Amino acid sequence: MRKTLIENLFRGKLTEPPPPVADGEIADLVSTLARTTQQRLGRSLAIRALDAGSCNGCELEMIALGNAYYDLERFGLKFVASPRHADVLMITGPITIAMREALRLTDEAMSAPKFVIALGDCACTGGLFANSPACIGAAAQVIKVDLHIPGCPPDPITILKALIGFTDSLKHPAAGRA
Amino acid sequence: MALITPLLLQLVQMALVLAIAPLLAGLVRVLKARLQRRAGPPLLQFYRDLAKLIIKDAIVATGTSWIYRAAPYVIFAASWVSASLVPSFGTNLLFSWSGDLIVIVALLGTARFCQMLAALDLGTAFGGLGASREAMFASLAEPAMLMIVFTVALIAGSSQLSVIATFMHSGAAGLRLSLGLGLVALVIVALAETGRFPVDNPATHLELTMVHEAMVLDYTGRHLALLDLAHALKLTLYMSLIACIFVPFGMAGPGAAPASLALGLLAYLGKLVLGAVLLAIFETAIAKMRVFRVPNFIGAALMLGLLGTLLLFVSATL
Amino acid sequence: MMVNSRTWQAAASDLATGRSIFVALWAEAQDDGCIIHLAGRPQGSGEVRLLSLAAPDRLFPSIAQHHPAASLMERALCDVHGLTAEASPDPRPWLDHSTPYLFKPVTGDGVHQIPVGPVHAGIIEPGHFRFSVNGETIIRLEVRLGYTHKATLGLMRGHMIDHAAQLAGRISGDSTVAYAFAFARAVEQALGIKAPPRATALRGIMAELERLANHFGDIGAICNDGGFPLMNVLTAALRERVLRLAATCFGHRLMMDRIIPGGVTTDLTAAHAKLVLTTLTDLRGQWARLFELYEKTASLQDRVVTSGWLDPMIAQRLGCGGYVGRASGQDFDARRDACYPPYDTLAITVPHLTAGDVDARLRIRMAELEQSVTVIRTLLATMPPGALCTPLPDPANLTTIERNDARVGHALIEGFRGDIFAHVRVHRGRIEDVMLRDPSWFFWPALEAAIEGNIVADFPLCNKSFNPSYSGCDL
Amino acid sequence: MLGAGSKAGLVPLHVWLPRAHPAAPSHVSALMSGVMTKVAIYAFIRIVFALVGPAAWWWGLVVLVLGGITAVLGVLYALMEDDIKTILAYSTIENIGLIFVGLGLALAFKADGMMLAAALALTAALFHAFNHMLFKSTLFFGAGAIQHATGTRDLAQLGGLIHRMKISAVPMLIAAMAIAALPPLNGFASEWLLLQAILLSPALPQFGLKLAVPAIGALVALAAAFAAACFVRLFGIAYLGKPRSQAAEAAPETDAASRSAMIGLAALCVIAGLLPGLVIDLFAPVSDNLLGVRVPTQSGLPWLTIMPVTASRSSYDPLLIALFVTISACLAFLSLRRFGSRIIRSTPAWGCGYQEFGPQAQTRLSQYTPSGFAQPIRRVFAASVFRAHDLVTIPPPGDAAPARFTSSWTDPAWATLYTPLISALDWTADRMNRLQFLTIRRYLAFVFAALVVLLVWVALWR
Repeated sequence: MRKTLIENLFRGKLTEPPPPVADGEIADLVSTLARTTQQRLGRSLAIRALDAGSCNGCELEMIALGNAYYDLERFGLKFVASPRHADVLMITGPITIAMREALRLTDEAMSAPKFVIALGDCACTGGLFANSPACIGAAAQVIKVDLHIPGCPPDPITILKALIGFTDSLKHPAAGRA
Repeated sequence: MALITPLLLQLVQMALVLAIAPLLAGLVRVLKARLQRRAGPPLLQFYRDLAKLIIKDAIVATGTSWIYRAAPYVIFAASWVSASLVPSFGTNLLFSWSGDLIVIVALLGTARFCQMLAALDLGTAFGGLGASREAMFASLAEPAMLMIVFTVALIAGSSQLSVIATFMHSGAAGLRLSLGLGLVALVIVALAETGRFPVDNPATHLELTMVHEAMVLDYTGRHLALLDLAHALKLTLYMSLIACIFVPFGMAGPGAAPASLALGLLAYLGKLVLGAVLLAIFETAIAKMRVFRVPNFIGAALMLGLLGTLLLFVSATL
Repeated sequence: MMVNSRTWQAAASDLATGRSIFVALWAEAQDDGCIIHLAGRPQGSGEVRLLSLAAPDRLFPSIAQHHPAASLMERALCDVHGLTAEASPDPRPWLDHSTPYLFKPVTGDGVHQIPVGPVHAGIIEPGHFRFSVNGETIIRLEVRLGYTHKATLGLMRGHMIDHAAQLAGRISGDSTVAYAFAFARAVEQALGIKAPPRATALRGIMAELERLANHFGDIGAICNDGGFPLMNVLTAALRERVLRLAATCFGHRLMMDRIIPGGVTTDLTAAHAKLVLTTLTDLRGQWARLFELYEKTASLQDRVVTSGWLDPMIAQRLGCGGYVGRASGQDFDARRDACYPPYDTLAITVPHLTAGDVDARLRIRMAELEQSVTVIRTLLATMPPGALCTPLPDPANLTTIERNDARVGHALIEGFRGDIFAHVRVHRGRIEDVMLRDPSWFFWPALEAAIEGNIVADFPLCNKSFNPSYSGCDL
Repeated sequence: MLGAGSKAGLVPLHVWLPRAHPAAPSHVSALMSGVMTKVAIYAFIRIVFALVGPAAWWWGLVVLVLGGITAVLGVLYALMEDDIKTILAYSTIENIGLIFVGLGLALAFKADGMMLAAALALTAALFHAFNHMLFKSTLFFGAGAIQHATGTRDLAQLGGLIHRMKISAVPMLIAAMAIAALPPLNGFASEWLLLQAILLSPALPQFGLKLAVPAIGALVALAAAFAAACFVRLFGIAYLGKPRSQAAEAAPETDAASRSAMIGLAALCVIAGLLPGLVIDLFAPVSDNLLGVRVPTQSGLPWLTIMPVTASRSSYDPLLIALFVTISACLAFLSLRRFGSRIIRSTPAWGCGYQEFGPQAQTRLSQYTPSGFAQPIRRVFAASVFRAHDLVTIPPPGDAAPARFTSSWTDPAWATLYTPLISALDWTADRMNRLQFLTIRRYLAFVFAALVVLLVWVALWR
């Protein structure tokens, strides 16, 4: 134990430098911005993950965001337990019929200003399940989505880039809209 | 005229604890991240989060009463006032006599009472879960804390914190067995009361293991900001308390010059940083306890406190 | 084999006595009613046998009345196909969420409920847990799933094999390699082809890398739920290294769509093979230290030892495989007992314990990590050269007889959770019938039983040590 | 002592009280709890302090120990009961215990000639008796109002009454906070005085007392903490949350007369809490009369603070503390109004996204029951004292039978009074058995006991 702790202190961080986000790189992913005039949310976003029927792949990569290599926390972003504490609803999966009401309830439980992110191909377009009789498909069909992050599943660097670009665009709305 | 400086100092004390509480909580988070080989959140993240929460809309659950809405304010105010009553950079501030250590403990009890009522007001399983666990922990932590108060008060001949700090600083206390027991007990109580490891996990994402978080699960926006701040204030309070009783070095006395006040402030900040480092290491190195082990843990504090008091009843020099 | 109702009942009582182990139950819609399939295997063997029963009036004798392990699957297939299981002990709907749901009864004074989910506090799949409790004492736990029901099997039916293979890889994202593997083997058996030796070796490497990554994730997550985040942080870093290795060598972090019927899509270069070896050696050194940390942290040991005890009797009765079964005395591993390539040439030892607690399930995973490394090393050392894929027969070139002959195949593959069963019927290059069964089907009822004697606050720890898949069951 | 003790409800002579008090109509119970028990205390004071003459120090010890045990057991009983009036009756037992602790201390101090300390302890006891009369009467009135409005006293049938009994909930809340000894209310003021008296007791010469008083202090603290849990439970479950029965859903507000009685009593609680100096001075003649000494006059002190001995020892200014808290809360409120969002929205409490409908869609099922709320405390504390235990039967997979839960506990006083021998045997066997599975707490207790024995031996040998 002692050895591990001392080593952890002196072996330095595993965290890698943040991925560079070029201007306007994520602009085409961001569909709406600035629902309100309040722009101070910037680098303090609490995220509520909502699995609306994914295969668990996107969840695995979302969890990976918290590991020492990516360390989501350093950007002022964190996953929270209660939608009441959250600013961002991050949806994965092709919105199964059974999760539709849960999605509505979760959205209702969040306080404004709030944003919605669709993570992964299923939530963005319905993916392979777009034609399923048990699924609705893209998240945008049931809720207004502010940011799409495609991929099956998107790897953590892609997610991180999109999130950084998104939070920065909240600080400088013009750059994001470009 | 003579009242203005003391009044000013008293106000500085109040502002200081309020300003420093989020920083301290943030520092512990950063240190813990570093021990996990992560970068961790920015040091000032807690302030950013508060600023964000304030501008968010508040949501209250349907079916709750005025108690639910009033509770955050009462909890925050009681925590703030009790944190301000603990001497930080200097002793004998203007209103230091308005409550002794027993009053500080009891005032935190008032805050907890309101917190539990607010949780029950929700009428959800999680509210009840948090409140009933908190009630169990508190029913041991409060008596343990009182035993610590007894120990310290018997040594210093007073339950006033300013007098205690002055006495401890004078070196008259010396090295005592009872004081050592009191310190261990106080650390245990502080961990339990501030919802840290191994009693509660401040960063947990599991509804069923939560204690404090379960009670604030439904608060949003400004209400949540107040509760988070109150929680951070409580951490500052207990760290200041340990510093003030057990390492009162550098504290400015009554009517001190500005230089010694500045020194007192520096010493105080130094003690908090040290406290944060120790807390971070401890929290990283230990696993959270099973819920029904916690009473044994806090019960140990009660026994240690009682033993300390008993030693002093038997002999004033132990 | 088509059977009559009497043989069907006899098979069910065979399951009840434990002579054979229940594998899967599914239905296939026909023009006139349904055909119900029951898969089972003899105790201690990996050889799956099939029974089929015609249900022209959408009625069939319940298996669950004899054998509780079949209950959830029976309810699910009734929901999907509109069937009725006669004399079923539990006729409540499972996937159908449109009607009110009655939870199982609880009696006693002062009992109340804690409803949790489908939206959990952490980043977890959706499912509903209903605890009947008195304070911290759990009186009953009932799991309600179906939230990730995407009708995946239905989507596969009638589609081309390659499309269905993609879907098979998304039954459960954490076991994507294992599902693709199982599906591919079932299809290959149905079509009567064999994957080239190099492809099977690569499949083995991918499957073991997947096992490594998931076990690292699980070990960390269990410790995290036990209130020891340090362990999670350290194992998460190891998991990340495995995923990065997979991305470098196979082009996808989770290795999705790398295994296809007939073979694999990506080759492993010599340089990458070397990278695998060096990475594994490095990881192995690190995790040895981590396990020491696990064993020497008394506060953590206090949480995991004796928590969430699963009675070996129940594990046997439910047919629990994987780390859950092996931690409760079940000596079964499809890699050894179903003996499929590349494992047929390897000597697989199956670690098993009888303690049945969270600690035992964690230790099984640790033992399997070691084993996976050995397997990968052996496979790399004996990697045969050759093609990556055997082409599937083109339906256009088949003889008329072959074209009209639908052929079936099935496979039992050891995923990281346990044995995954795959069954397909292929006709003219299309999937006519398919069943993919996750080991989690039996973990859920086992979890409900293992919670006895635990308190509410210890549930996340118990649950994580089972780590059942939600998506894998909500087919 | 025996007579007064049984009248007041000292353990183990308490068994009649929780049965008798709730049986009476509420205003009578209020009178019984508030006044009748005090008559016993009055008689006790009269006899012991005035009539009998100089008391031996061990009288104090006996009274102290009985008082301490009574306080803790009383409130533990209260935590396990579901009937509001029974809870209140058991809580009366607790408070009588606290008062007797004060009286015991006073006796001990008096026997050793420490008259000022004796006066402080006596004042604390009297002050607490006075406070108890105020808040317990309020609580009994409230209980009566609930019974009248809903037809039940069972906590498990109540809930959400604050929405329908809007006015009477306020004095009830004040009384609950007062009896839980929370500042700045009166219950805390008298308990604070009691603790100050305990802090003076190391000066007592007798070894027996030296050893007993800290332990009694711990018992007092334990009782206070349990009382807080007990009244969070009582108020939180009866008045807050959602109704647990039809009757609670339709409860009307109580009549104006009992409302005003409750408000008046609660106001007195607040006043006595904010200005404890006035009340202390009120009792000064009593100690003057009985002991020939009085605590320093409080009402003349600056800022209306109270200082039982000297300023450097301790002081408490409830008025100022209350003012500070109020100002801080207002400050927070105003600055949030100025800088923050003012919007407040109402949506159902977060239920993890589960959509419940149909016959089981009774959200009240997911609310904590009173017995569920107390379960952790029951398991930790009552398991050894009251032999409380829970029994759970879960049918195996595939069995449709209901899961069963039963919980039981026994009153050790009944058991020890009626079956002392069996009890003793059982206890010994239990202890012997448990020696193998000791927890940290138990080990510490043993170390502690060993130390006590050692110290006693050293003292005697000297």
